[in-house]
Amino acid sequence: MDDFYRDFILDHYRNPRNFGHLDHPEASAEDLNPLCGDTIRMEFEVDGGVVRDVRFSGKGCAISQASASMLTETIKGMRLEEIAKLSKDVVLENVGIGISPTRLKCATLGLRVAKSAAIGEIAGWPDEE
Amino acid sequence: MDDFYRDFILDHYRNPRNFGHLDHPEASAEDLNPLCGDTIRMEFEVDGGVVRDVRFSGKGCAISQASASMLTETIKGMRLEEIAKLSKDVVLENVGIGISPTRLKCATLGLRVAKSAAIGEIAGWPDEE
Amino acid sequence: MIAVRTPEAIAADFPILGKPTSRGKRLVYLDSAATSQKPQAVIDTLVTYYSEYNANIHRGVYEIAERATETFEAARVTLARFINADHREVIWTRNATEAINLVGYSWGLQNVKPGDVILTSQLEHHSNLVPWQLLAEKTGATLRFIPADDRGVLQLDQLDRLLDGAKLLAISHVSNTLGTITPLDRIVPAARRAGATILVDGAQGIPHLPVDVKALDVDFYAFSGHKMLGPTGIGALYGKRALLEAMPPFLAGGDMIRKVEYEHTTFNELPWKFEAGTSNIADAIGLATAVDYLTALGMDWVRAHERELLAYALERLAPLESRGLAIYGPKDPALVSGVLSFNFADVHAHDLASILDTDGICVRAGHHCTMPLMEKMGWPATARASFYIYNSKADIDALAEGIEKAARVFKI
Amino acid sequence: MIAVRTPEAIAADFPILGKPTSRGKRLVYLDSAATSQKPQAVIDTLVTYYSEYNANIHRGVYEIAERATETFEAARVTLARFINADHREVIWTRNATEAINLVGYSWGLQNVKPGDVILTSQLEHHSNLVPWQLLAEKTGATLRFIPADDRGVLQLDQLDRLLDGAKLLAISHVSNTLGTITPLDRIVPAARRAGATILVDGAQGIPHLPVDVKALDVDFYAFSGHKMLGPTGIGALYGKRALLEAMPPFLAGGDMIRKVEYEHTTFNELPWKFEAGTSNIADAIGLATAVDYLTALGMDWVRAHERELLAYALERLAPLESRGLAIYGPKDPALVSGVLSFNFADVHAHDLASILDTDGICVRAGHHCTMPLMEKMGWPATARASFYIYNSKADIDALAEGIEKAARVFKI
Ligand SMILES: Cc1ncc(COP(=O)(O)O)c(C=O)c1O
Ligand SMILES: Cc1ncc(COP(=O)(O)O)c(C=O)c1O
Repeated sequence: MDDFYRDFILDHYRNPRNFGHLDHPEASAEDLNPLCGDTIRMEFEVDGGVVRDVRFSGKGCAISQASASMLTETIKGMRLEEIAKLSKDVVLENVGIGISPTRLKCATLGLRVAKSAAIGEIAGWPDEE
Repeated sequence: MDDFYRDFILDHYRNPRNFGHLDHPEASAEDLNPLCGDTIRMEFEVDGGVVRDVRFSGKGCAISQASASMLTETIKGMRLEEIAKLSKDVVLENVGIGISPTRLKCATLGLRVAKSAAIGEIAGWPDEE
Repeated sequence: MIAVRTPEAIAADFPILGKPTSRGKRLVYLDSAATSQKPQAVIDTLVTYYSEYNANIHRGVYEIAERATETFEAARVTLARFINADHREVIWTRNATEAINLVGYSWGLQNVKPGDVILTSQLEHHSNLVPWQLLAEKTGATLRFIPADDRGVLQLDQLDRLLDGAKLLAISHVSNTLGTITPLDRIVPAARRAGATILVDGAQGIPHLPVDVKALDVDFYAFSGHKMLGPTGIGALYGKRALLEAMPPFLAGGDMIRKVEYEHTTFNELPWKFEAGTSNIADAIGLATAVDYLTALGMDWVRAHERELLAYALERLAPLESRGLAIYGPKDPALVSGVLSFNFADVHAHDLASILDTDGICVRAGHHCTMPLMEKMGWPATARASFYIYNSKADIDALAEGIEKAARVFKI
Repeated sequence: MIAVRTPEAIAADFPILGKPTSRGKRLVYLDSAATSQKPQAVIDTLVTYYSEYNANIHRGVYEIAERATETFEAARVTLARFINADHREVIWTRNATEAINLVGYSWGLQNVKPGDVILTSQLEHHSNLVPWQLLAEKTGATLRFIPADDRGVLQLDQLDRLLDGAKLLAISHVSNTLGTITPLDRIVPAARRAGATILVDGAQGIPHLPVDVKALDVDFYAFSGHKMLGPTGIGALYGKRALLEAMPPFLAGGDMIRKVEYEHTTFNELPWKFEAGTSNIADAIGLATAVDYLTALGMDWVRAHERELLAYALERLAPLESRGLAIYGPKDPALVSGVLSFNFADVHAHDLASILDTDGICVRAGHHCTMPLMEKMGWPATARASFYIYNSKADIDALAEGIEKAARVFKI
């Protein structure tokens, strides 16, 4: 795992992209990894079914935070339906290296949250559980 | 254990001595072996602190019934205090052979009941729990 | 599946069966309904766990902790597949008893109301009776019993009436005292129609019969690992997902939580919501090895083998009936799993068991944790021989000879 | 007693410690607070049980059943002696969590009334917090907390006020997150004066400190075997006899009964009244072997050894503090058992643990099942190294080097 922490991962960890909050998010979701307590929140500005802007917030390890940060870049401009269908491959491609099963839960936390924000918005659910 | 079942044991099992009930027992007690469900009841006719007559009843294996039957012969004429102090050696002497730990519980059931009848009478407890 | 193995070859997988008794006798183990023996593969699984990857699960990020977590959760999947359930529907418990109590405390206290009926049967093991007595006492519900006839066959003619008002049907899959197989195919649909929740005590079912919880259409199925080749200390509760989701937690503590604050806690998702504290990791993994062993044999083969043994036993022991052997139960191998309950003349079951023991033959004697049934039947105790995959006709021959010996000892 | 053994010699008794990781590294196991490793003697005990005398206990009259019963009950006596209790006061459970829940359900529901106070502390493991939240909810009682200061030291100046109206004091012997040893000698007498019943969560106590339940003067002491060299799936509750006698049963089923009728049951005597269903026979016997192992070392030696290791660790890691290492807890080996909780610069505990793992070093990272404490302290997570009898100074050197490596990886 020590080879996981390459420069671009540490950069995303220390300088997360799209970090913070939107003033009036159309969609949002939040979740925690009960095994470690890491949390991530995602907020979307949606227009015509397309995510125009995105912010994430939360706390956790370099894997969860860097993965979430990279994910925000991936999904900006995507349609909600596309986001809802993303598989964990998108995370693995972003981090570019194999991860052990426990840490995979960290890496995919942001994805899980983004997907539930997208699905929630599609289904017209209230944007918070 | 097959050498346990000698003639006199089978005789006590099939023809238990002092089996039945007394009309007006001064002391009595009853117990069950929760591991197998065997039960024994002992009734004493007491006069001047001495057990003048005794009856036992119950159901169970040859070991418990024969041991109880032999015990009634041993204790008839004994003082309550003596009975209260009896150790399991009295049973082992009666049956005259070693017994495995589980079956020892069968062999000593009658003794336990006799002792609690004696102790109960000494203490002036109600003769039934 | 590969039902080409002989019981003798299977027995060779069980180290205990190769070890003579202190009197130098071959061990003839006929008490599998109490607990089964364990194949070397199960023992090896425990040794490997403790020697190679023992670690606490779910939260460790280091190598052995990851291996322990994965193997433990894979064991759950193995067990779930074995009964055709989803792995989230399989809760690890210590044994069948704890599984039944879990339902009593969690589902029962939430759902059973004064005046409700809990229907069970006259054949039940204490573990599927006393929890319901306590629940009835706490909730003001009433216990009712499906009656059994003299041979231990459940009488179903009044079933619909008995089910009237029943919130719960709690019944064993197979009676441990008589081996009678409960006709779930008749009882479950009637219970469904009556709107009852259905719990099956599978302690004697899953070791001996193919079990498909979906096909059986039960809500809960409780069982123990130690009776199905697994280690002691591990069992499971199967529960339908929707029911488990709606139930409050039972034991509280580490692992079953999602988020804890000083004043308030939210609980974890299934199945962990019902697993508080450090699980019995090694034994859960060991049980999966036991399931693999049974799967390799095929449960149809297991059932067929026991049926054949029982038929042989009934035939082999028949001549002793004229000398005082009383065999209980329906005496029909189609209705009974590998269990034979009996008494011999005026030899008390304990004495019989002790005499058999001198020749290395292990049978159980007593009330088999079914005191009310014994009382009803008027049996102070019975001797019980129970069969499993490693038993052969030679074991039954040994039993028959042992009874002959008891006749000599008792001069019958 | 024979405190002449070196940790290296002790480590040789633990097969897992001799097995290199997949990367070929020596296993540096620093997670014994989560679960301890097991000596060969404990593993052998399990193998012997399953290979030689596996049988269900208490009711079997045949040879292996007698041996199983005797060995199982002797294990209880061994454990009872280890804590200076009577064997009837030792109830087998799965783990500390179940032991605590047993008290919550049985003693708690009977004794705790609306308005009563349950006093615990801010340091508790979820297993000694969530059961009391649930009990408070069910009974209308109030939970109160003995506060801890920034270093995790309990603040006792308001103790008498906090104890006012307390029906129960439930407190850990040692904090699993910080290793701080609870001053039971101060708290217990105050609780006695206040008339509270006293439960001590000994999950982190008994593995590391001499425990004498009489000298501690506690009513209940709950613990797990797997943290004290024993197998997973076995633990125990010590309870004062008079309290246990007065408590209603918890789980119901086989073995805990005296006489069962269809409508009514009388319960067995102690300790079996609280042990329903087939016990975890093998693992109880295995735990006794673990206790024998600890007894041979001497618990005073164990405590002294851990204290020495902690002192060494604090010294060895001190230079890293200027580079961002934050060590939590009182930093005084006299107040702390073999636990070291820390964070390093901006490296999240999980990342630190993953980097240490590549060198075979096992530490725990996260909330350690003490979420409210983490929240209060403002630590999103900590890394925790915990020591036991097989750890040596070389293991601490490895930890220090591992943290240096993390500094390099994270370019600190
Ligand atoms: C202080 C404390 N209490 C309770 C527990 C729960 O122990 P178990 O998970 O073995 O039930 C633990 C172990 O994690 C602990 O450290
Ligand atoms: C029918 C039945 N139910 C329940 C049980 C209880 O199983 P355990 O003691 O493993 O909990 C048994 C086993 O004795 C049984 O035979």
